[in-house]
Amino acid sequence: MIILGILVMMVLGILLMAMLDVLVFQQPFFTVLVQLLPVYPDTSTIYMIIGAFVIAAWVNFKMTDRLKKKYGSKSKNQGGEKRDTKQS
Amino acid sequence: MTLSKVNTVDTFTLQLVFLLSTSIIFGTPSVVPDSWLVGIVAFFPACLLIVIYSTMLALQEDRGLYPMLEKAWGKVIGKGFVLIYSTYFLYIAARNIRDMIELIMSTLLRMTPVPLLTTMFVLLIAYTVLGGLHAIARFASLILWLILFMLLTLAILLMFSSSIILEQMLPFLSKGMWPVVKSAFSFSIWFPYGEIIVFLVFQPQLGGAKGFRKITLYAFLSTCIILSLTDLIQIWTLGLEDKKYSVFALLDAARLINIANIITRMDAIIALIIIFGTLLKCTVFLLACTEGVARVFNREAKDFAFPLAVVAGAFSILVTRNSAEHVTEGLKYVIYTLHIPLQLLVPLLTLLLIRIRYRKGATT
Amino acid sequence: MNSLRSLYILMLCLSLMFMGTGCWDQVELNRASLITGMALEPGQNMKYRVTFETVNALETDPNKGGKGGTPTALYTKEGNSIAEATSRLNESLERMPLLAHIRVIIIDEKLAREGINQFMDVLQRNRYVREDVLVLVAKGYPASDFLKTVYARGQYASYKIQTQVETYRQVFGGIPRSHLYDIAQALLTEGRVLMLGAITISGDVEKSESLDAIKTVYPAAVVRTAGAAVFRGDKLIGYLSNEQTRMVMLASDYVSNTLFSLPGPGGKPTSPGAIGVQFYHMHSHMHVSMDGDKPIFKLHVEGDGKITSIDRNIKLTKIQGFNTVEQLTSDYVNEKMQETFTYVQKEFGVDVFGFGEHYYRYHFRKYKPLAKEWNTLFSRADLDVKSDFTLRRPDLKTQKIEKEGIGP
Amino acid sequence: MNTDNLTTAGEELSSLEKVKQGLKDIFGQTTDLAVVSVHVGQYEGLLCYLTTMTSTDFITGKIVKELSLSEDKEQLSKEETFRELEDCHFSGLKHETLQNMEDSSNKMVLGYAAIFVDGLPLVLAVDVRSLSSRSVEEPTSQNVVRGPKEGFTESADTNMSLIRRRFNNVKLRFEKFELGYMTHTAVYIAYLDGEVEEHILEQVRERLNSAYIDSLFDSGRIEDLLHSKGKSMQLFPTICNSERPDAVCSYMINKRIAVIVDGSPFVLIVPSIFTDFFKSPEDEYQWFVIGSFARYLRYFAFILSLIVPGLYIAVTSYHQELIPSILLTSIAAQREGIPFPAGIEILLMEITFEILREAGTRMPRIVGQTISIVGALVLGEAAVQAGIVSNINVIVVSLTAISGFVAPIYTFGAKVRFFRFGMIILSSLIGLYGLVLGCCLLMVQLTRIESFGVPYLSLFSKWDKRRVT
Repeated sequence: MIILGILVMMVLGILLMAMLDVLVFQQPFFTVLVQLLPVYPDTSTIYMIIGAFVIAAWVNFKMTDRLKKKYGSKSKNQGGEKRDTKQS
Repeated sequence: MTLSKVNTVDTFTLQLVFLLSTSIIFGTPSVVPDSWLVGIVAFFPACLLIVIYSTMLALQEDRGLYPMLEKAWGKVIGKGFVLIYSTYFLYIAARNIRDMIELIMSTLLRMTPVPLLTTMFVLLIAYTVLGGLHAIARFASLILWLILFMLLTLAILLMFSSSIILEQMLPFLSKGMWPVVKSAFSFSIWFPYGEIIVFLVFQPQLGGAKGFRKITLYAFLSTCIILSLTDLIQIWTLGLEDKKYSVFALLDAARLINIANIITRMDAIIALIIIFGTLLKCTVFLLACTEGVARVFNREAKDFAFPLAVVAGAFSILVTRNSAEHVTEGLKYVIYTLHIPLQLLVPLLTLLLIRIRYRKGATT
Repeated sequence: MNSLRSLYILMLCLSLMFMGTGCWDQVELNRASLITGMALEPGQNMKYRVTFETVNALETDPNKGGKGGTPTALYTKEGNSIAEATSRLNESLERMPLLAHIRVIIIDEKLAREGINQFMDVLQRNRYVREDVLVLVAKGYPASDFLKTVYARGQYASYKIQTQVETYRQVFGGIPRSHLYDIAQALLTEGRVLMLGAITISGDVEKSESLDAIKTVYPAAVVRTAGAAVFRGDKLIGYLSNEQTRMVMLASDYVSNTLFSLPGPGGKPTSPGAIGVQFYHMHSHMHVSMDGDKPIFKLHVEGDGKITSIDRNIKLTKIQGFNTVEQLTSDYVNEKMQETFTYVQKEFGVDVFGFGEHYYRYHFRKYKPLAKEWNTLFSRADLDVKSDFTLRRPDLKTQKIEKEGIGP
Repeated sequence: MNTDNLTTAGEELSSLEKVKQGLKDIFGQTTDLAVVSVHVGQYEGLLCYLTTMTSTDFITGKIVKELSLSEDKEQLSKEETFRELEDCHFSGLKHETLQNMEDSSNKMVLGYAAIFVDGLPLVLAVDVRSLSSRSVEEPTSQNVVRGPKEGFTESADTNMSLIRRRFNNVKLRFEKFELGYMTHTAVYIAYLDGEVEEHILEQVRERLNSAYIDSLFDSGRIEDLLHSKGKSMQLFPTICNSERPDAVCSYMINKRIAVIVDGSPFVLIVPSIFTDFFKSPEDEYQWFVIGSFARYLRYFAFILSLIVPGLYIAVTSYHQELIPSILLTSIAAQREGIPFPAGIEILLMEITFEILREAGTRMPRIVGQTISIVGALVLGEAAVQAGIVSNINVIVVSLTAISGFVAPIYTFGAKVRFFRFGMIILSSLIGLYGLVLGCCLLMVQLTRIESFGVPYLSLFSKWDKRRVT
């Protein structure tokens, strides 16, 4: 759901900016939209947007918890008698 | 985490720093010679905004802006409006980041790639957003001391380096009162004061309608005083005519400080203080945006913090190609297409709708 | 978790490596050289010829004790704009130029006559050039010669010129405020005329290029302040001497302490029995009014000072003594002010005193219609100077030490 | 006989042989286990205790004398002698009656002497614990010029007596907890009833009870346990520790709880906010103006030690236009022959300083002086002469190093030094902008942390009752 949220916000944001650019530059909607998309000189924005989606996916699928389970470190205060291993 | 009230003094500082931070960089747009009057004149229509917002709150037992939209416009349109408001907040946050980056690139750094600066700043904002409103309010009180201290030292040092000449403000109202009032109504009411609508989103935590009215009034009053004082300092040092030509007026005023060639070159410190201010302002906007998106996609607001912040960073690079477009867009078009409808018309309509819809039935 | 921890350590090392190279904006001090002075002249085959004074840091530090070389090195570049000349500097300079510490910009007379506003923009727009950089006009000598003068104790030329101008303005007030910021201010405000400080050289420049010039008691070439350069719009039209500049500065209230030496009773300035009066706090107020189409300027000068020297015997123990000296000073100042006023009216016909600016600020509506032909109005106006000075104390001696009669 | 003995060791303790055998099984061959046969009334009995937990004259003086007294009483049954022994003879000491062997051995480990009577299933455990501990000396890490010279010692009892002596007040409460299932160390919390916020007390009790660690030798270990759960990496310490009883008492007066761990002279103060780390008790004993001046000096030193190296790098290699010209020319003159960029140079000096400091603390006291001489003279001067490092760099590094030590609480100082490296790296990457981002991060972190619901750094907001973190 988070990825969907981010996608919707992305599209809405770009639409808003395109609308404003139409007003400012008085050009038709499509030429403005093409200039607005992260083409040169703002190519770096593509990486940022991809980064945003990666983080969104990371949070969406709770990767950190999965990673913790996979290589969860043997925390020092385990061990000893077989008490109920309630993690503090 | 129980939703407890942020105490009143913290809310006041939060709103004050929120209003002050970006408007300090540019000051009121110097379309009119006596720009310091514009700030004062803009105060009175701004109170009208407070009245609208507080009546909206009073009607709905202090629930936030988003539930009110849904209640007034029904489920689907309400959600649409929530999304529109979230994009509006995201857009303004992107513009603020762009302002700050422009300032940094023209005072501190030169060749460093802008995306790197924006990403670092944006990650910091996301980290602050995770902290929740209480932490941001306390952070605001910390920054308020910094900003006030900076303004005070600026004024005193300018006086000592004898570059404050009171005569320079003098052809007072040379073009008469009307341009001042017109510019107050067309620019200043929306730019610093209108953005207070963001605080409607966190109302349950910020002390309901009565609290909102009282605190925001004090915040508006002190912002108006501080802003007009800063404008006055700029006019006294740079002169009425010269102020039009400087992109960052406060910065140029700070460059004139020169006491015996030792205490000089203070302009970089002004730039640093403005980073703190912008950080806070963008955090509040992003908090409101994450709240809205979380409400629509019913997920935890905290999950949206980092992705949305990076999206805001990407937008801040895309939003304008050069500073001329940035300024014209900001002054003319954004006000008619975004500020006026979303800060005035939509709240008014929601108010009317709630009053009609719930006049007959019991106020649910 | 420990895999994550090793990730953190890896990232830390990465950033450390990054740090080593230093990133985009990093300019190491030993790979950069400070530019402390600029001299602008009309170029032979290009529009401008710019001479840069770069500092060799080791030499300027007296206790560091450099190898005795000259503290500065001059590089001359030609370009169709100042910005182009600056960027071409690296054709001969091996280090990165740092413009942030420029102290003095000297403009050649010929360039000043053509108008300075065409090339000033890069200096006002560039964030490195501070607003309080001195802009001076070179009188009588090409601008680059001023940077060739050499001084003892590792002082470089522009540092010396800046301190000299600052102290001269504080002590005598004979040079106007001529910072970069004042140029923008003067060109924009109504009724104000641009006046820049003028400097000239006494002595022979060729001999003073090497360090041995400072081995002699009398330095080969010394930069001297030469009053003010008056501009109409942004074009140079003439010069004012030091005394005249002082009077103009006094009228526009920029002078706070100065010294007047009143000539003796013989009437001629060289007649014996002169009186020296030192002022510490001087203020002047203007009042401009229009009588028909002829402006009337009222100038009220006040001063608070002390008597430094009397070459003829006036009894300063009596009140009468002080009154006569005060009366003498105010007559002298009124007369000098009137003299300078008529000289400026005749010679330049341009409102150098700032009456126009005063009228613009305080009576904008009345000033607006006259704005265009203010200068012609100025040259027809007449000035009424009133000055009252209070002299407090005669320093250590009551009167001139002369033998009055026989015995104590 | 041995086998069933093992199984029934817990319940029936009639014959002394079985008891001896049982003890042998539990304690093995530890040399400090003393099993003495003794006369209880007219009956045979066994006195068992751990010699290391008590002093011999305590045993001979108290226990043996009492037992010999009970011998010349007239003929009584086993139970009466046992009751009489318990009521009148050992009434002065803390004692308990136990049934089985396991409890008694647990008690013996805690410093009790167990008295078995032949044929009687009851065991009398008497508290004979008296450990020799360090006498009360002057605190080493937090010393003041004007103020009491007493410092806490390792044994929790003396620490508690130091606190009780200062609080002749009925409201002072001590609560005992046991932590660490291997070491069973005693942890006491001390607070003034009525003064302390109830919800903070609840949190502390809940945290201590649910603490799950195997061993506890110093109060530092439980500091991160007492932190609020689930908070990500906390950059700033939220629990203050102190070695001075007067400091702890002044904290306890304004609504704090002291946590005393047996075996560590550092008492923890919970909850503590940012300003506590800059309070040294000396401030109250002097004229308040001097006291507050010293405190503001510490704040300034804290900021100085964080910002100055980063600022030096940013100003000399990124924004030369920020410092006056004369200063810049003199710095440029000194840095003329230096091979490294400013960032690496500062880092180099910082690391050498850290090595020196570490060597200074680890080095035995007598050799310690040589470290400072070697450090300052040889490394500093030689490096400058050799032209590896510039003079102003040595000044900057030593200034920040010294101002790093001004914080009265050592652990706080250690963390600040950690942030300084972060600032150096940030400012050598992107100049002043990086430095400001670093400061923003620290300020955000400062305002975010809440120790036990108390906002860590707040200029206006009071303690928030309802927040639970």
